[in-house]
Amino acid sequence: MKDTIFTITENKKIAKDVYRMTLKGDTEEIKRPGQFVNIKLDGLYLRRPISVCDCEGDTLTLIYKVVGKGTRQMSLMKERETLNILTGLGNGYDTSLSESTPLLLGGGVGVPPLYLLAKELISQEKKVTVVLGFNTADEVFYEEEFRSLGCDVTVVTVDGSYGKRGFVTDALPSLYSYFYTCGPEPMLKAVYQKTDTSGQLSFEERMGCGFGACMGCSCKTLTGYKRICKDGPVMKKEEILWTD
Amino acid sequence: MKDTIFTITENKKIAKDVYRMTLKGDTEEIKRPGQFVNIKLDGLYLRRPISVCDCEGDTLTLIYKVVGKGTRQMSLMKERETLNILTGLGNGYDTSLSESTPLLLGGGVGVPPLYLLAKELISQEKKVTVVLGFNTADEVFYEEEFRSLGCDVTVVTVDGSYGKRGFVTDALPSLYSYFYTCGPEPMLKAVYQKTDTSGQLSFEERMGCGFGACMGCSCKTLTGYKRICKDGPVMKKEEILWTD
Amino acid sequence: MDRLSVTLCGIPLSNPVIPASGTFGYGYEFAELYDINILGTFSFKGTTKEPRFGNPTPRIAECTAGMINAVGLQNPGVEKVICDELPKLKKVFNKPVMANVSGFSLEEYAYTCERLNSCDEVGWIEVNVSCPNVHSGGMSFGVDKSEAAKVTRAVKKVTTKPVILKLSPNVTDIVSIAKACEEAGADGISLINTLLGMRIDLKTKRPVIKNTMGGFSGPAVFPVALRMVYQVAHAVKIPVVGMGGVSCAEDVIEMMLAGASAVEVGAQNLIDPFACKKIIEDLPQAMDRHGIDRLEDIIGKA
Amino acid sequence: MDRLSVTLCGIPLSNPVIPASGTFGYGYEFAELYDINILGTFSFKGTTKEPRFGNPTPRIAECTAGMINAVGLQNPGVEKVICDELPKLKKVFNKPVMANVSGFSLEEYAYTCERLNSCDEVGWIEVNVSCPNVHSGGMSFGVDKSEAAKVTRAVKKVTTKPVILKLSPNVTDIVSIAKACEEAGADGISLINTLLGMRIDLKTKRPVIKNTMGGFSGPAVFPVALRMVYQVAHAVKIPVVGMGGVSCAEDVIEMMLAGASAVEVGAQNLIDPFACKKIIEDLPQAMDRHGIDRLEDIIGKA
Ligand SMILES: Cc1cc2nc3c(=O)[nH]c(=O)nc-3n(C[C@H](O)[C@H](O)[C@H](O)COP(=O)(O)OP(=O)(O)OC[C@H]3O[C@@H](n4cnc5c(N)ncnc54)[C@H](O)[C@@H]3O)c2cc1C
Ligand SMILES: Cc1cc2nc3c(=O)[nH]c(=O)nc-3n(C[C@H](O)[C@H](O)[C@H](O)COP(=O)(O)OP(=O)(O)OC[C@H]3O[C@@H](n4cnc5c(N)ncnc54)[C@H](O)[C@@H]3O)c2cc1C
Ligand SMILES: Cc1cc2nc3c(=O)[nH]c(=O)nc-3n(C[C@H](O)[C@H](O)[C@H](O)COP(=O)(O)O)c2cc1C
Ligand SMILES: Cc1cc2nc3c(=O)[nH]c(=O)nc-3n(C[C@H](O)[C@H](O)[C@H](O)COP(=O)(O)O)c2cc1C
Ligand code: FES
Ligand code: FES
Repeated sequence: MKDTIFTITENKKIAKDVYRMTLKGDTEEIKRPGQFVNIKLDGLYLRRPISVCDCEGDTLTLIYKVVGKGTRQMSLMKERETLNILTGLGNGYDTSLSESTPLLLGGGVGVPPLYLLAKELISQEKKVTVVLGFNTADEVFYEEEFRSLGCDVTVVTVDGSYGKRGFVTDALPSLYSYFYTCGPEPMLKAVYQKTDTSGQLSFEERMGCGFGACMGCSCKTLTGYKRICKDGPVMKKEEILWTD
Repeated sequence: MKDTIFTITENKKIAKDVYRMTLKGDTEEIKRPGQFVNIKLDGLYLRRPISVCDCEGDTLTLIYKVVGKGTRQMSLMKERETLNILTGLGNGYDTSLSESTPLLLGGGVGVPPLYLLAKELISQEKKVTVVLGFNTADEVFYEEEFRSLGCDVTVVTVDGSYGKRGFVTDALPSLYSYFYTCGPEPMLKAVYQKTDTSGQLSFEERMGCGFGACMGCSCKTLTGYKRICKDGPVMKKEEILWTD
Repeated sequence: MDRLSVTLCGIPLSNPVIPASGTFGYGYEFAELYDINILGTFSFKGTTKEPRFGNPTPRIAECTAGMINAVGLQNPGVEKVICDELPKLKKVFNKPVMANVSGFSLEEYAYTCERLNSCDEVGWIEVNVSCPNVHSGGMSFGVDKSEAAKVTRAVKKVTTKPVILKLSPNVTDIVSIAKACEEAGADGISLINTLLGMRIDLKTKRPVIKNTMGGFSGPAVFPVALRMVYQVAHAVKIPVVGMGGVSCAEDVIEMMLAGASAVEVGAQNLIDPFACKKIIEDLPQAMDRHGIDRLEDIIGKA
Repeated sequence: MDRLSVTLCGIPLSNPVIPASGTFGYGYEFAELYDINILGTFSFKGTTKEPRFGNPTPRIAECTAGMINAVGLQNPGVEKVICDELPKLKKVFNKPVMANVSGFSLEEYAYTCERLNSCDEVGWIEVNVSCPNVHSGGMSFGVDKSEAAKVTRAVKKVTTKPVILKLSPNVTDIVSIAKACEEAGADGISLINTLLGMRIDLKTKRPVIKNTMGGFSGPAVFPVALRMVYQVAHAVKIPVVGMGGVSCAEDVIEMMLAGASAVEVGAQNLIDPFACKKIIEDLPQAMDRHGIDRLEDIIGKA
């Protein structure tokens, strides 16, 4: 974990209510795909957790959806403004556990962390299949970016306005060795139920600290109580205990 | 009263801890010397009252001393930044009551409102004498500015490091027809006691609203209860009731 | 406008936004700025039997996201209010107004309420029970359920207009006090008054407020206020007026979801004299954003 | 360093800054970031007899200048704390630590305190009486002076270390509760715990916190905390540990002027993991600015 000042280099709308922000700063503590950062915003008390979408050298890329005060405020920020960010939070995805043909399943703003994950899996010479799910055509983003990495990409939308109609679990490929997923909880549950391999799922929870101090984000797992911010956000399929 | 956005055109240190800020905006409601404005600052709840030092066309000049969070924050602001300001607050000095040779007595950051007052009195072709009191030489400001208006200016410092040694009341001229004063309360009291003409005194009080709604700034006078923000800050010598 | 209308103790309000007592004077300062007839109503400055200067100054202290006031119920006394203030108000406000009443004994409460009950301009009487009871050691009427009930009964006996008891939040069990008032005949409950707070000036090393402590309000108190509104609204059948830290249209909606039939706005009027106007204007858009058709439908729906 | 040193119940502290229970875990997350031996001490996560998962999530809600938590005393239980946590802590912290204890019955309080009393690492026992009393209808021990006194006596009977009673601010009369604890033998008082608060999510129109309400803390509560510290410090002879919304060196000074012998920092650790380090480093300059030579001299001087 590191407490750093980042400078915005770009902040651009890339889909309905969805923005991509690139920043420059000390990224040393960002070590794995699936980790997140926690952003301090003027006038708001709690930091806002956002997944690392990409990280190369001193450049950090975040993709966020405007859903409330904090993300709205972020969307209004301009180049050269600075943000205080805690970096290197969470365990991240373990890429060593997937064999040759991993499957990545992303829903909405669960898609961003899969980008750095795909990059890393491809650098390990794995054949990566990606299924991205959105509500409607105007929410779709990053299809081309995943394709450029060399992934096999399928896009689905709930209303069928773009790509196939349905949920990501309606577009599971017939063959995959392992899965990685991130998205809203109902999607994670469906993925858990409909996949027949092992895999890793990334969860969200309202957070006090984001670094393991407050027990605000606890969940029960088959291997004991876990803090989503520190022991997660990524959980292995085998340890998950659905409570409601 | 008007709720306006002003843009800073200059913000410059002019003495120890004392800054002059010039701003552009709608000054229509500023009608008399001795009125004040109330400034909203990011992250602070109450507005900060500051006297109008000068007002010409759409240009407003404020002089403020850094004494706490709010004024420190103001001192860090830069050209082109904007401030939300309520203008045209308070009654201001009544220039019609002074005859030909008014005396202006200012102490510390009580000096600023006397500047616009002097300007107005001089435009009425009165012969203006000004006594400015400060603690030490490095706190002195606006001596030259008053002189340029055509005032007869005396500066006193408590430690004698500049001008005469002493308080403003140690430098009262032998002849004056009326007085106007602004400064810390002990000075106002001394002026009240040591002057032998009629005059007007400008008071300070911690304010909730600054426009007469909350009764936060009340004081007792010989003519009833008054709100310093709305019925003041300027009081006539005849109505003052010292309570402690 | 119908999307915003609500009813408070049988009297219709075009919208639920009500400037809170002590932050809106008797209305004229604001009437100079905008047409105050756009308000649901407003609660005028706490009025007592006798004129009062209130507390010594400083009476105001700044806090993070709020302020402390120790005005001490400065007001011209009920006779002057009836003879001078209400006739002046009538010229700029044509809706029933909420009369906020304070007292230091049951007799004072009853006297002042009885006098105001005869005024046509007054729609509701809001009885502030946060004042110290001079007859029983200075503890506030509002911190003891039997004292609060006594005030309610004394006032109800002499009034025909709806009586709203305004409760102090500085208590262990707000629900029992609200219920005692309801049982004693209150027509509504409003809350919260200010939290008892304090600041010390590091320059002088003395309390900022001359009287040491004062009433803390503003956005900082919103979560406490919302909690109490929720608790009380779920425990009584009479309408609840919610307040404490409301500063935008979203806060009004949140208060109503918690159970408020109408919402008062206090300190924010001091910081932004146009606060209530802005809130009323922003409400329809905020409702659209959150899929709310009529405000009346969401009262207590959380 | 001597400018900052204070004494708490006879044990010297190199400075008055103490991370508050529940916001500093058992210290390691922070020990990875800085040498936590710079702290006066710290109060570890509220510990109960049995292990607890605590409340369902969401447990956290954002507020203006603060937050609500409803963690619900998640902790591994006193045996695990003694066997696993304290030995681990010993490697990174060489000062006496403050053991924060919770319970749902007098027996539980006594049991847990007795067990922790035997640990050399423990300097003080801080007894949190904000928990509901399962044996008498779920009202918190801390809202009733005789219940609070009973907890104090039960704990004092089984301990030799200084016992600090940590009070809930959700009461009408904090002074009477503090005095009851003092009379029952408490060696110190710490306050405030969290204010009961609530938020509603406008998107779902449901309370943000799964358990509806939770504990509100952060800079927003500072004026209420300061007032209670002032009231209690002026009413008892035992030392008072002040907390509630402290986020900078100036706040520490203000709390001490109000009467605090030491100051705990809670929510701010979550927002800024280096908060306590910064406060300790900033204290000397803040003291210079306000003409303070030694912190110990200003306790209760307002
Ligand atoms: C580990 C993690 C990674 C995330 N990564 C991304 C991402 O890459 N892109 C993205 O768009 N969003 C992401 N989110 C969700 C993002 O944190 C929320 O959308 C954001 O905090 C909302 O803030 P707000 O002020 O706009 O909303 P508000 O509703 O005003 O926020 C109020 C409070 O609730 C919290 N909150 C609201 N929604 C969520 C949520 N879904 N999860 C956790 N806390 C929430 C906020 O942090 C804040 O404390 C992630 C969440 C977590 C926990
Ligand atoms: C009518 C009027 C005109 C003024 N004109 C000037 C001026 O021209 N130049 C100037 O330098 N100062 C002036 N002051 C004083 C100025 O308002 C304070 O210095 C300023 O508010 C301090 O704010 P702060 O945040 O820096 O200090 P803090 O001490 O952090 O402020 C805390 C709170 O106390 C209030 N406060 C602190 N000191 C004073 C004070 N002396 N008077 C009233 N409220 C105070 C603040 O407004 C704020 O609400 C005037 C005050 C009044 C009432
Ligand atoms: C300056 C000031 C004066 C007040 N005077 C009164 C009063 O006379 N009678 C009363 O019932 N409440 C009074 N209050 C309390 C408010 O009406 C309101 O209950 C409280 O401030 C909480 O709302 P807020 O957080 O929106 O300010 C006063 C509040 C302030 C800030
Ligand atoms: C996430 C969180 C967990 C807490 N857990 C405990 C606890 O276990 N025991 C306790 O006595 N107080 C607990 N508290 C209360 C704090 O110790 C402190 O009394 C309160 O938060 C006020 O201080 P603050 O405003 O600095 O946060 C907790 C507070 C927070 C924010
Ligand atoms: S958010 Fe604090 S422990 Fe996870
Ligand atoms: S400051 Fe509100 S009436 Fe003067």
